[in-house]
Amino acid sequence: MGKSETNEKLLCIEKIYKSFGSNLVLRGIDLELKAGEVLALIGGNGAGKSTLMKIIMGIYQSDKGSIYVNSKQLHLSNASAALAAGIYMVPQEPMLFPNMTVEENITMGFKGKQSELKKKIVELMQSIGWELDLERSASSLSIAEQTLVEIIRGLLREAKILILDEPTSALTFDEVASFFKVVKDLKDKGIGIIYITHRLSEVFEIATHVSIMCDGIITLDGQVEDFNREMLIKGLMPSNCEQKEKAETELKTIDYKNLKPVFELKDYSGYGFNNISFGVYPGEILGLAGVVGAGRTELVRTIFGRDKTLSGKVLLEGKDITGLKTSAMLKAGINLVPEDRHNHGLFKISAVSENITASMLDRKDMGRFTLNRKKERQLTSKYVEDFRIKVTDNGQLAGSLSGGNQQKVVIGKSLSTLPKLVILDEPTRGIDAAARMDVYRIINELKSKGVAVLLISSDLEEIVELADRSIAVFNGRINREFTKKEITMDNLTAASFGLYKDQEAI
Amino acid sequence: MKNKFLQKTKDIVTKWEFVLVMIIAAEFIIFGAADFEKFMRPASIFSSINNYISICIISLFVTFVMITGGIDIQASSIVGLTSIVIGVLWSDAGLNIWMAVLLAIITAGLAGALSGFLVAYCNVQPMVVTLGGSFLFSGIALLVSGLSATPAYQGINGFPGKNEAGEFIAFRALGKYKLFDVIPIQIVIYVALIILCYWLLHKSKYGRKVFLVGVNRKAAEYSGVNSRWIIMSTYILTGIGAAIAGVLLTANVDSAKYNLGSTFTLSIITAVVLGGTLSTGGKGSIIGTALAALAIVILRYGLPLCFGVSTQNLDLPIGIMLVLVVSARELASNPRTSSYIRKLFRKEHSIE
Amino acid sequence: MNLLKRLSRVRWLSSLVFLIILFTVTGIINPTFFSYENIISAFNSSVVFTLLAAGIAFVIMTGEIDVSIGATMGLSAAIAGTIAQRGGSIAEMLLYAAVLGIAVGIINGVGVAIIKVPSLIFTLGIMGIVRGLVYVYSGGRTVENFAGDFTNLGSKTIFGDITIYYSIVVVVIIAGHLILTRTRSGKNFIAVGDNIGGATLIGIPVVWTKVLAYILSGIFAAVAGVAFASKYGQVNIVAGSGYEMSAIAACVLGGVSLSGGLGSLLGAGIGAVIMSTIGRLLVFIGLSSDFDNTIKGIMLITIVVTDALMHTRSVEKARRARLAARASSHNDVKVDSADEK
Amino acid sequence: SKDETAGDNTSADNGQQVVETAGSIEGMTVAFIPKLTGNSFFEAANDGAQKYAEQWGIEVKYMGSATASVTDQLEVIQQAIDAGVDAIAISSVDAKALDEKLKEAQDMGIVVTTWDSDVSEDARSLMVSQGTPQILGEMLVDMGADALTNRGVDVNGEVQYVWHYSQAAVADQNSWYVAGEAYIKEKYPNWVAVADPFYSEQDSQKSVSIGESILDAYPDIDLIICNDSTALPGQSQAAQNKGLTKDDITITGFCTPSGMTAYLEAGIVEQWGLWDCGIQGALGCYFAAYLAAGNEVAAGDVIDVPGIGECSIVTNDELVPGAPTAAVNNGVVLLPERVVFTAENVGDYPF
Ligand SMILES: Nc1ncnc2c1ncn2[C@@H]1O[C@H](COP(=O)(O)OP(=O)(O)OP(=O)(O)O)[C@@H](O)[C@H]1O
Ligand SMILES: Nc1ncnc2c1ncn2[C@@H]1O[C@H](COP(=O)(O)OP(=O)(O)OP(=O)(O)O)[C@@H](O)[C@H]1O
Ligand SMILES: [Mg+2]
Ligand SMILES: [Mg+2]
Repeated sequence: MGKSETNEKLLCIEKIYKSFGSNLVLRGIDLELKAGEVLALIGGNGAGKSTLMKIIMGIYQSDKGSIYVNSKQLHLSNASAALAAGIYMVPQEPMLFPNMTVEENITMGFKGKQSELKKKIVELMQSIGWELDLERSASSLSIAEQTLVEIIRGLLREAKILILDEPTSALTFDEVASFFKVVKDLKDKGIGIIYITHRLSEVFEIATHVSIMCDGIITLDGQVEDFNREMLIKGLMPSNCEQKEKAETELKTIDYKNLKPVFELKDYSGYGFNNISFGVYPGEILGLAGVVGAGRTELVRTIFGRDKTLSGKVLLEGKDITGLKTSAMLKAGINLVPEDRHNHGLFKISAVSENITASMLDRKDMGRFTLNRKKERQLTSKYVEDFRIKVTDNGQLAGSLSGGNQQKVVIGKSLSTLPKLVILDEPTRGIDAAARMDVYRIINELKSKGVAVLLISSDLEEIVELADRSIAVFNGRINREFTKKEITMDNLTAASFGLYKDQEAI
Repeated sequence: MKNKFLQKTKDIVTKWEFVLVMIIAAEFIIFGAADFEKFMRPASIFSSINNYISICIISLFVTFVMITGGIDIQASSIVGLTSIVIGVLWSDAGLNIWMAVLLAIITAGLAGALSGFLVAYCNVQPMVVTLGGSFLFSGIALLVSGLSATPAYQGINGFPGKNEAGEFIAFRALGKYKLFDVIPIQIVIYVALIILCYWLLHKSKYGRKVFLVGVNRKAAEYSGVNSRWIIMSTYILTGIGAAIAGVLLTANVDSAKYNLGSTFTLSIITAVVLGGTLSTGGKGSIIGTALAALAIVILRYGLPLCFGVSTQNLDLPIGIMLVLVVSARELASNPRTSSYIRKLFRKEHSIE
Repeated sequence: MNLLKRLSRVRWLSSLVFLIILFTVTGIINPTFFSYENIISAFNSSVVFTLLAAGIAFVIMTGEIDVSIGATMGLSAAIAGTIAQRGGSIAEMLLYAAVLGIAVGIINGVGVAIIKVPSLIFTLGIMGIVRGLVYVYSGGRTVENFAGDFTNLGSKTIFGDITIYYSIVVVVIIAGHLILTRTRSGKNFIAVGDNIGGATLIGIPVVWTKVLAYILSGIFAAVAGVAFASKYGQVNIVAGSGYEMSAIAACVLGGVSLSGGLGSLLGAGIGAVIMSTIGRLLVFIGLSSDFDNTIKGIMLITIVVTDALMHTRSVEKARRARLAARASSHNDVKVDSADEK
Repeated sequence: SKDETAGDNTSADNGQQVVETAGSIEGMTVAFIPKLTGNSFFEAANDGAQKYAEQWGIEVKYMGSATASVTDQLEVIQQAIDAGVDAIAISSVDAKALDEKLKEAQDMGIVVTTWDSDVSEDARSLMVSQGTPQILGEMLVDMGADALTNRGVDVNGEVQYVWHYSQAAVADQNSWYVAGEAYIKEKYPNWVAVADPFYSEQDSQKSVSIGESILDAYPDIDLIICNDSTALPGQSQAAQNKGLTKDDITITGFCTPSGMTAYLEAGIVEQWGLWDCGIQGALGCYFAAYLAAGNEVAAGDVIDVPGIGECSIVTNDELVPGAPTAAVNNGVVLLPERVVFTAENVGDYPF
């Protein structure tokens, strides 16, 4: 469909099949990419997008099907063949060399002179407007910074076909904006780009074409002009999805007068944040807005006993719990869904059930010494059902689930301790619309049960949608508090960037 | 119902423990066919297991360490340390033998605790810490033996535990008593330890924590598991396991010697990895280790007996077994080869 | 400042400093040690370890391990020994060593990189096999009584008092070091160990790099075997057993990280000198050799623990400094004072 | 023991059969167990044992582990028992730790003799000894003194020396050291030991590196006595690596001729000694088979060993003062002679 452009196909994929064991992930994928096109590839978690891209890169091998670049069939057995054919992929999870510097990371695998490369990198960064110390070791980079490095690496490659697998999921607004400029530049230069994302607004902003992938097949594709937002959402939604839930919970407003906060921070300081004070009330969702790097993760990590408190107090139901160990925090009634699912949240080669009960092993009802398996089974079934976690059975390894389902397992693990305060750090990062709806539903259920929720999100829409009250964090300190009424995208954005102008602002 | 049964059988057959059982069965068949009468003497089999009991016992505990992602190559030097500490405390300090045993076990536990502490709390590579530990503890054992009034070359012996009738009681019974006059006490103790370790690793909350720490240490910490303590405790356990082996060995040979067990290290590691424990942590089983140790013991017992292979040449067949078995396992679990194999089968079917 | 920062990142420098401290302490206790000959001979006598450590360093950098090197060295030494018995030339021995090293290396490489058996297990098995071959090859007997001046070669020196062996080793190490740090394919070893997924993604031939690492490790071990035979004058059937552990320790002492992706050949070489010197130093210090293992153990542990603590601390400090800087970019100095507490 | 009914027709070890086979040792199977295999001393002993075994019509099974360790020897003894041998002739790595296992073997009717290195007197029948500690300790010192004199050092003046052997825990070597030290005190009071003995644990690599360190740390040393067949070649190799010869330093000790000829030819050593370990091994096997065949011996007996000659059995206290001797089948056989090897005679000893 659509008017075909004059230039020839850069990339043509025909009937790609791929299965992992008995799990059929790709079921006959056809895809075309021409020069100067930006093809947005969207689809639910586990639809197989990343898998398809890895096949194009030669990291995985397809079971069946063929790939043509410039009408020449490619036999991709490893990445170097793909690279030689002018394909480059910025992966979904940054894959840097932690022990190398930023510069080494970018130049690794390049031919040509080091000094010239360095000049190019500096120029490129200047033109985009990103700042990164080239001498820093990659292990000290935050996820956002790692993504930047990955993108710079991809741009420097001057590939003819550039694959971007959720590149913006960890970036700030500024960074995203400048990044889009670069993408447009590349498009104008005639480079073909495959762009994977879960953010539909991005699709309309930069894509020329869009393909929707569902359960390993392309269900819908065409030029962006032919679609609108609702059509895409409809295309993405599994048939049995309810979107109404939100409406009813939204109406409940909290009467703060009769409430005492369950959880309070008083002049709390630690590494990366300073003099933070706020309270969270039972049944309230407190949104912690801010840009990546604002120090929110450090704040909650420190509360949770993963880092040293420098000064201030943490109170739970009036009791001073400052500086307790993580296990004591759990016991006291606080739990955290960490931001970094893979490194801090999930036990990949353990069963789903083992994941779910991991936080509550110290509790008596899991047995004194011997583990209470029956209880474990019950709990697992409960959370698998409640959260609609897609598993073959409760013994399935957590690492073999798709991203969204992994996140649900991690949330389940945190809720299993029945905490009084749940801290959710970027709970929906990199998960698809359907899974996101499920997570929202879970959060709202918690709220209705009277649990206090501290929600950290860099996706401000999310805070607007969920939070009863919001606090914006900028450079490690509280910038502004907003009541439910005041929570708007504009306010939050301004406060997150430290720009909120108001007599109350610091 | 039937499907469930099939699934269960399939689960069992694809389990690594099953493969190990098959290997042991194959060994019995081959050796039995070669020289049935010699091979099948229970007394001989038992006493050969008895010879390797230290390796069998220690490997059970090293399994814990390896599941947390560590490795322990110092356990074998702790065997000697235990032995000499018992000897010196008993013969020179004049302690009651059981007191000496208790103190020796505590010493071994402390030795494990030291290495465990360095691994868990100082983030030092376990292989290097325990390599250092193997030097250190064998060195200390030698120094302790120097403390004794008995010259090193004489060796401390004559431990108590033989009554007038010449029967072994008390301490010596640990090395010599035979259940029903055939089954050496060491084997009984070993079986008890297997059960204990099985419960500890696979059934207890502690064991679950060991696994979680091995799978993802950071995530375990976020889940409130005190990963440092868990890691350290596995080294303490191994120290105690080595001490048990040391006690049994000392009671068996009736001699306290500072370098008993010094040659065990590689056999221990071999047993654990052959048992299916992942050297990167997070996976492993007590039954697997026990079966693997048994497979090795029977190989070491049968080859010299039935095929006249000399002891010094035993490394070769054990190496071959390890390489073949583990390569086969890896190949079979590799999706590419397994789908290839499936294709082969399918072809055969279609020809039919 | 920048230079200092850069230097602090060069991990082998701290190993060198430690070596110097070690020498100084020994020299203070026993001034005899402070002679030119003794210092030189500390280096000269580390030839075998240096080769082994340098070889295994390649493998360790890629994030794997090779415990078969001791056995490979033993077999190569036995072969070199039988060649020496009939008066064969060094060239012949090196040829056999190269063939053996490559063969073992390829087998290890295939097992680990292609069949994907965990390297500790696979090389453990290969170690058993190769060790078995030593017994078979030598008929269970010590290979000794070498003809000609083969055993004398160890004492031949050039460049002042540096033995030919050690000078060759130094050249090889420096060359290897430069290749590893300066060339593209050299950097691949580190890259593969650092992040194998990332390496795959940017087209580094991961499998080949690992196989190559094993081949190099095999060759280095086999060549060490020739040096071994010449230096020790006899090759018993357990020659080299346990050397793999010492070589690994040497690497770690030299700043090669066992989790891969970090380290240098120079470091491995320095670590090897430390490892093989400890025993010597004790003789100079005059402690009974009963203390050998104890002190070796204490030293090894002290070194690695110090290094690990320093490393963790510097990483942590850098992280905290970064976070504090971010939080205090608001012209507030409170964080700094809190930091100092 | 309950195993005699297991249908093992190669063994002839139970009471009733003893009478029938008494006297003739033909057809006996002896497990010949060294401390460790591969070492030239033990290989030479095995060669000797095998040679005579053929002559006597007995089967000698050489069984051993490549490392000298108690647990390995225990394993080997068990293998011997399982294999159904009639007798065991062993050189023990430990003075006491094998006792229990060997007694177990004895209980099963297997005769145990020791050679080279002994166990407790009640854990074996006979011990074929290379000599008393006095004889061997003095021999070591005498060889050193002789070689020193030959290179022009005044043995009555101050001579710096040190011992280098395998391990204090090795009973025989240690006893020679003790006896040798006593002898030096008495005969050469001016000699100075520069350090306690150095141990290289029967590890040939370690013996070289320790050897080199000794030479570096004590550059003025005159004499190194290596009463261990691994330490001696190792120390000699160390001297060679350092470019030293017999004119710079005197190295002597015990080793087989074959292990040392290279260093003799290279001019590193002048003389060293040993006993005929081939004969020793053979005698160990002979007496093992002899007793297994039902013969009885007692201290004071003189046995004529075919092909070797007359050997007298003496009491255990000849070796270890105060050690008791059982009435029958217990005692020590002392090897009649020990040899000092030099360039002149070494060709006569092909082992
Ligand atoms: N290496 C692997 N082994 C087994 N299964 C895998 C592997 N990689 C992916 N899968 C499975 O393949 C399916 C598709 O995964 P893929 O990563 O391609 O999804 P995706 O569309 O990129 O999802 P997301 O939006 O969450 O990134 C999932 O069910 C996943 O569990
Ligand atoms: N030493 C560390 N150990 C574990 N995780 C760390 C460490 N240092 C940083 N992190 C994690 O890296 C991630 C990114 O941190 P970054 O500094 O970019 O953002 P942040 O301070 O969490 O900002 P925000 O959460 O407000 O967006 C966080 O999850 C943080 O917890
Ligand atoms: Mg994906
Ligand atoms: Mg964050």
